[in-house]
Amino acid sequence: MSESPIYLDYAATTPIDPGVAQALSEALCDETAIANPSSVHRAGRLSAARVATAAEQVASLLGCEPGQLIWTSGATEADNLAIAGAARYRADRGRHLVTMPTEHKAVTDMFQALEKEGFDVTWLAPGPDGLLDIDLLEQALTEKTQLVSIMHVNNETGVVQDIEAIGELCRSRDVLYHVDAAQSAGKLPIDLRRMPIDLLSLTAHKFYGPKGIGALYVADRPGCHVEPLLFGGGQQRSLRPGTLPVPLIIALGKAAEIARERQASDLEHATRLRAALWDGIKGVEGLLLNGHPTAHYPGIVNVSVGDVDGESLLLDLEPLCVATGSACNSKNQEPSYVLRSMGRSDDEAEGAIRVSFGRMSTIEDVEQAASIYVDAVSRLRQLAPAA
Amino acid sequence: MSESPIYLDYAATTPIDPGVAQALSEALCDETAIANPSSVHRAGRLSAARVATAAEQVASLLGCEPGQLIWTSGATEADNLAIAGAARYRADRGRHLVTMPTEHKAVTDMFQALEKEGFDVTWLAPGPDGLLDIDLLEQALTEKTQLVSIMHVNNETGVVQDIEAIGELCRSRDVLYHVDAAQSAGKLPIDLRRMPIDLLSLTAHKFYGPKGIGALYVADRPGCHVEPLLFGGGQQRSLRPGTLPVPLIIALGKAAEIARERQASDLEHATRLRAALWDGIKGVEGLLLNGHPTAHYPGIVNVSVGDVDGESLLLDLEPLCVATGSACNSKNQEPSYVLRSMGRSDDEAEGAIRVSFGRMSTIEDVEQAASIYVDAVSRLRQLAPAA
Amino acid sequence: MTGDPYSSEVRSLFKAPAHAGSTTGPSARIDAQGVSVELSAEAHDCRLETVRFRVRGCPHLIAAAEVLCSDLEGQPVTTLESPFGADIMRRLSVPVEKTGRILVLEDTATLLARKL
Amino acid sequence: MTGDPYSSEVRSLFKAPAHAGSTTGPSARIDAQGVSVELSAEAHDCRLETVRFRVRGCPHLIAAAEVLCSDLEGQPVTTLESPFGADIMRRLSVPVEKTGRILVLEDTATLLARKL
Ligand SMILES: Cc1ncc(COP(=O)(O)O)c(C=O)c1O
Ligand SMILES: Cc1ncc(COP(=O)(O)O)c(C=O)c1O
Ligand code: FES
Ligand code: FES
Repeated sequence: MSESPIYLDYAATTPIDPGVAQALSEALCDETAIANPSSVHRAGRLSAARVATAAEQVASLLGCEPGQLIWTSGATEADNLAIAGAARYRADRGRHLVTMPTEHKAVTDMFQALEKEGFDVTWLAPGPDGLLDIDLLEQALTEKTQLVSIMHVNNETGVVQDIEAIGELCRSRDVLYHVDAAQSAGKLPIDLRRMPIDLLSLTAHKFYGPKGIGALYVADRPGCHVEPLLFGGGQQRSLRPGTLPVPLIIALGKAAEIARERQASDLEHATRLRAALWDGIKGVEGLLLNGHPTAHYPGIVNVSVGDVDGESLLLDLEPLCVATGSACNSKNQEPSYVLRSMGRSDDEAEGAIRVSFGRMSTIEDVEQAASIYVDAVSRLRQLAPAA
Repeated sequence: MSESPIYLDYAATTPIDPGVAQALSEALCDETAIANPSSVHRAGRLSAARVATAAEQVASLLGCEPGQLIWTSGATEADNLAIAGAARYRADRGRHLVTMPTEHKAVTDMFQALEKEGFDVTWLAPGPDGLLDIDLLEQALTEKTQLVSIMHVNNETGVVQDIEAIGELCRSRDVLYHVDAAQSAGKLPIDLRRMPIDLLSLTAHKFYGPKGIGALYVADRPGCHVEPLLFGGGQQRSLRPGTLPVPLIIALGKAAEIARERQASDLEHATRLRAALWDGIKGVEGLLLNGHPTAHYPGIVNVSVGDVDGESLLLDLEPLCVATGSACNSKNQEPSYVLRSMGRSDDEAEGAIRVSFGRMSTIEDVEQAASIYVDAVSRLRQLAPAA
Repeated sequence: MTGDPYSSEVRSLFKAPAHAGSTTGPSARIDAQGVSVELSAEAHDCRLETVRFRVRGCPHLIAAAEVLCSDLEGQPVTTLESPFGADIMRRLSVPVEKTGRILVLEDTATLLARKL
Repeated sequence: MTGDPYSSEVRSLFKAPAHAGSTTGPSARIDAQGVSVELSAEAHDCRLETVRFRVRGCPHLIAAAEVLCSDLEGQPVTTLESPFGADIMRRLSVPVEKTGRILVLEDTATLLARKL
C-alpha cells in the first residue's frame, strides 16, 4: 500500500485537464460568471454570454448548433432524458423501443423502467466481439418502433459500434436514434452535421472535464423532441430547469475546446499505450481480449483469464487502479452483464480486468501495469489447486 | 453602463465563498478526489472518504446523519425527487397532497405534473403577509393526505414559515413533510434532530457554494422513502445514480462547514444591512413591503410601488443587479405569481423589486441601492402622466 | 438568452429624454395595454413648434416617445397622423411583443392632431 | 462505501502466505461456492506437523486458509474437525456474505481429517 497508485481507470473518470481546472477555478470567482444567467440584469447577461460561448465550444466539437444542447448533470441524466423523454413524447405513435444489453446501466435501467410503464423493448444481443449485427436491428424495427439507443464506445470493452450505419437505418424508418457518447465524446470524431443521430449524451468527466456536468444534443428535426424529467423554473425552455451551473458549463466548454485540438494526438497516444500494454501481457496463457480486435477505442483494454479469482486479482494488482466490470457495478461482486451477454462464462467475466488510460498516462504506467498483471496471474495460478 | 455593477441578487445565487472556491479548486487536481468513489481500488476509496467527510459536514449543519443525505444537482432536482418520489412511494396509501402557490416553481411545477398523473393537490393560499395560516392546513389534511410541501424561506419575499409547527401537525397525522430549504440552509438554524421534518432540499449556490450541487435529506423513519427519478449505475443506493461529482461535494461540505461557523454573524450582518436599506427607502410614498414585518429572513427585501413600470424601474436601477419577481421567471414579463397570490394587484406585482444580499455585501452597497431606488421612483413618477 | 435587450440609443433616450414634460398647448392621453401615454404640443401656422410627452411604460416606449417628439418638432401638424410606429420600432429595435404599446403612442398622436 | 475492505492482516497474509503449497501427505479438495480449496498435511503421532493450502478464491479466503494452516501446525489431528470458521471470520473481519466460502474451508479440513 505504500507504492503510489497508478491510475488506469480513465473509463470510470479521467483526471481533469490542467487547462480546464484553471478555467473552472477562475470562473468560480469571476464577476462575469457569478450571476444566474436567467437574470435580466447586467451580471445575469454577462453569465449568459459565458454560457453561450461554452455552448459554441461544445457545439463545434460535435458539429451541431449551440441551441441544440441541453445542459444536464452528466450522462446518466442525459441518457435518461433522451430515452424516457423521447419514448414518452412519441408514445402516441407507438410504444416499441430497441436497445442492447451491453449498454451502460443509465440506459438499460431506464429501459427497464419504461418496460414497467408499458413500453415494449427489444434487447439485441451483441456478437462475441461485442458488435451489433445490423441485420438484427433491421429485423427488429417495426411500424411501432420509435427509438433505438445504441452507444458509441462501450465503457467496459471499448468496442465501437457503427453509429453512422445504425443512424442511417433508423432514419430510413423514421425511428429516432439515441447515442450514449459518454465514452467517445472528445475522444473519437463525431460530426452531427453528417451523422444521422437524433439524440446524443455526453459527460465532461470522461474527457478531462469536471464531474457533475454533461449535455444532451437534441436534433432540430420534426418529431425529434423530449419531454422533461425535471420540473421547475423554466430554464432551458423548461426541458431541464434549475439554475445553470455557469462555472461547470464554462469548464465543459473548455474541455470540449481542448479535446477538439488534441483529439488526433490523444488518440495516437492511446494507440501507442495500448500496443505497449498488449505487448506486455499477450504472452499470458489463456488470455482473452474482451472486445473487438479492430473496432475499438484504444484507451480501454479488457482482458480475462478464466482460472483466477477476480477479487484476488484486483488486490494483487495494487498499486494499479483498474476496474473489474464497470465502475458502477464494482460494489456488487456479480460478473459483468456486458461480458456475460458477449458469451463469456461466469468465471471469465469475473476474472476480467479493465485497464483504461488516456491523455495523462505514460508508457511507463502501462508497462508497469503489464508486468504487474503478468506476475499477479502467475502468482494466483500457483496459489490455486491444479485445474 | 460604465459604473461597476452592485450585485444585490443573492436570492438568485450568491457569490462563492473564497474558502469554498479554494477547497473546490484544490480538489479538482487532488489525487484523493479524482477517482470515482464507487470504484473499489485505492483511488476510489480515497474519493469515497472525501465524500464521507463532506457528508458529515452537511449533516452537522443540519443536525442529521450523513447517511440520510442524497446528493443531487441542486434544489430543483432535490425538490422534484422529494415530492414525486414520496408521492409515488406512498400512492398506494392515498393520492392527496398539500402545498402553497407561493412555493418555488421547482415545487409548484412538480405538483402540477403530479396532478396530471392523477394526484389530488390542495393549494393553500397565504395571507397577505405571505404566511400560512396553520388552521387552513389542519382543515386540508384528510385520511388520504400523504405529503405536505411548504418551504422555509420564500425566495421572492423572504417570508419564513413556521416549519416546526407545520411539521408537528403533519407528524401527528402521519403525513410526510417536505421543506424546500434552498433559501434557508446555511443561513437560518435548522436542526433535524429536533424538527419534525421528513424531507428537506438544499442547494449549495444559495449559501456561498458552487452551482450544480445540492442535497436531499430523507429521514430514517418507517414510511419515509422516495422513489428515484433517475435510473442508472446503482450509486447512492440507486436513489440517485450517476458518478458522484466529488469536488463539488467537497465544496458543498466546505460551504456547510463555513456556514455553520458564520451563521450567527452572517445573520447579524444581514439584519444590519436590511435596517440600513429600509431606512433609506421607507420615505418613498406608497411603498409596500411584500412580505411579513417580522417573520422574515433579513437578506431578502421585496418592495412595490404600484405606479411605475417594473421594466423601466429595473433599467433605471442600473448599476444595481436586483430582481423583479424571482430569477427563474424574469424572462417572461408576467407579474409574479407569488405576489399575486398574496393579494397584490398586477401593477403592484409588476413594479416589485427584490433586493437580496448577504455575506459579501456592504453597508455602502445597500445605502447606494436605497438612494438609487428613491431617485428612480421619483424620476419615473415625474416622467409619467398624472395619476 | 444573452444580449442586452436595449440598444445604446434606447438606453440614452431613456436615461435623458429631452422632450419629457408638457407644453401649455393642448394634450391627449390614452391609458391602454398597461401603459399611459400623454402627448402635448404647441403649434404655429400649422407647424408643430414644441412637442412633449409623459409616459408610464417600458423603456422602449419612453425612448419611442422621445424620438417621436423630437422628430415632430418643426413638422406640419398633420404629421401627427402618419403611421410612424413601424419606423420607430425598426429604428429602436423594439421587440414585436411590444407593438401594442407603440400603437398606443400612435393613437395618442392621432388624438392630439384632432385637438390642434 | 468508504473504507478498505481488507484489514492490514488480511492484506499481509494474502500477499505472503507462508503456508501456500502442498505437502507429501494426504490432501483433500472441495470445489464449491465458486471457489476451490485444497488442504494437505503431514502428521506424526496424531499431531499435525506441516499443513499447506491451495486456494482459488477471494483474498479473505486465502488469508483464512493461511491462518488456519499456521494455527493447525502442532495441534492434534482432531483439531481439523473443530468448527473454526466463525473464529477466523471474526479475527479477519470477513464480510458475512462470504460465510459460504469459509464453510468450504471448514469442510475441506474435516475431509482431510478423515484421510489422516
Ligand atoms: C457509457 C456511459 N454512459 C453513461 C455514463 C454515466 O455518466 P455519469 O456518471 O457522468 O452520469 C457512463 C459513465 O459512468 C458511461 O461510461
Ligand atoms: C426556494 C427555492 N427552491 C428551489 C430553487 C432551485 O434551486 P436550483 O436552481 O439550485 O435547482 C431555488 C433557487 O433557484 C429556490 O430559491
Ligand atoms: S462505468 Fe460508469 S458508472 Fe459505471
Ligand atoms: S428564484 Fe430560483 S431559479 Fe427562480
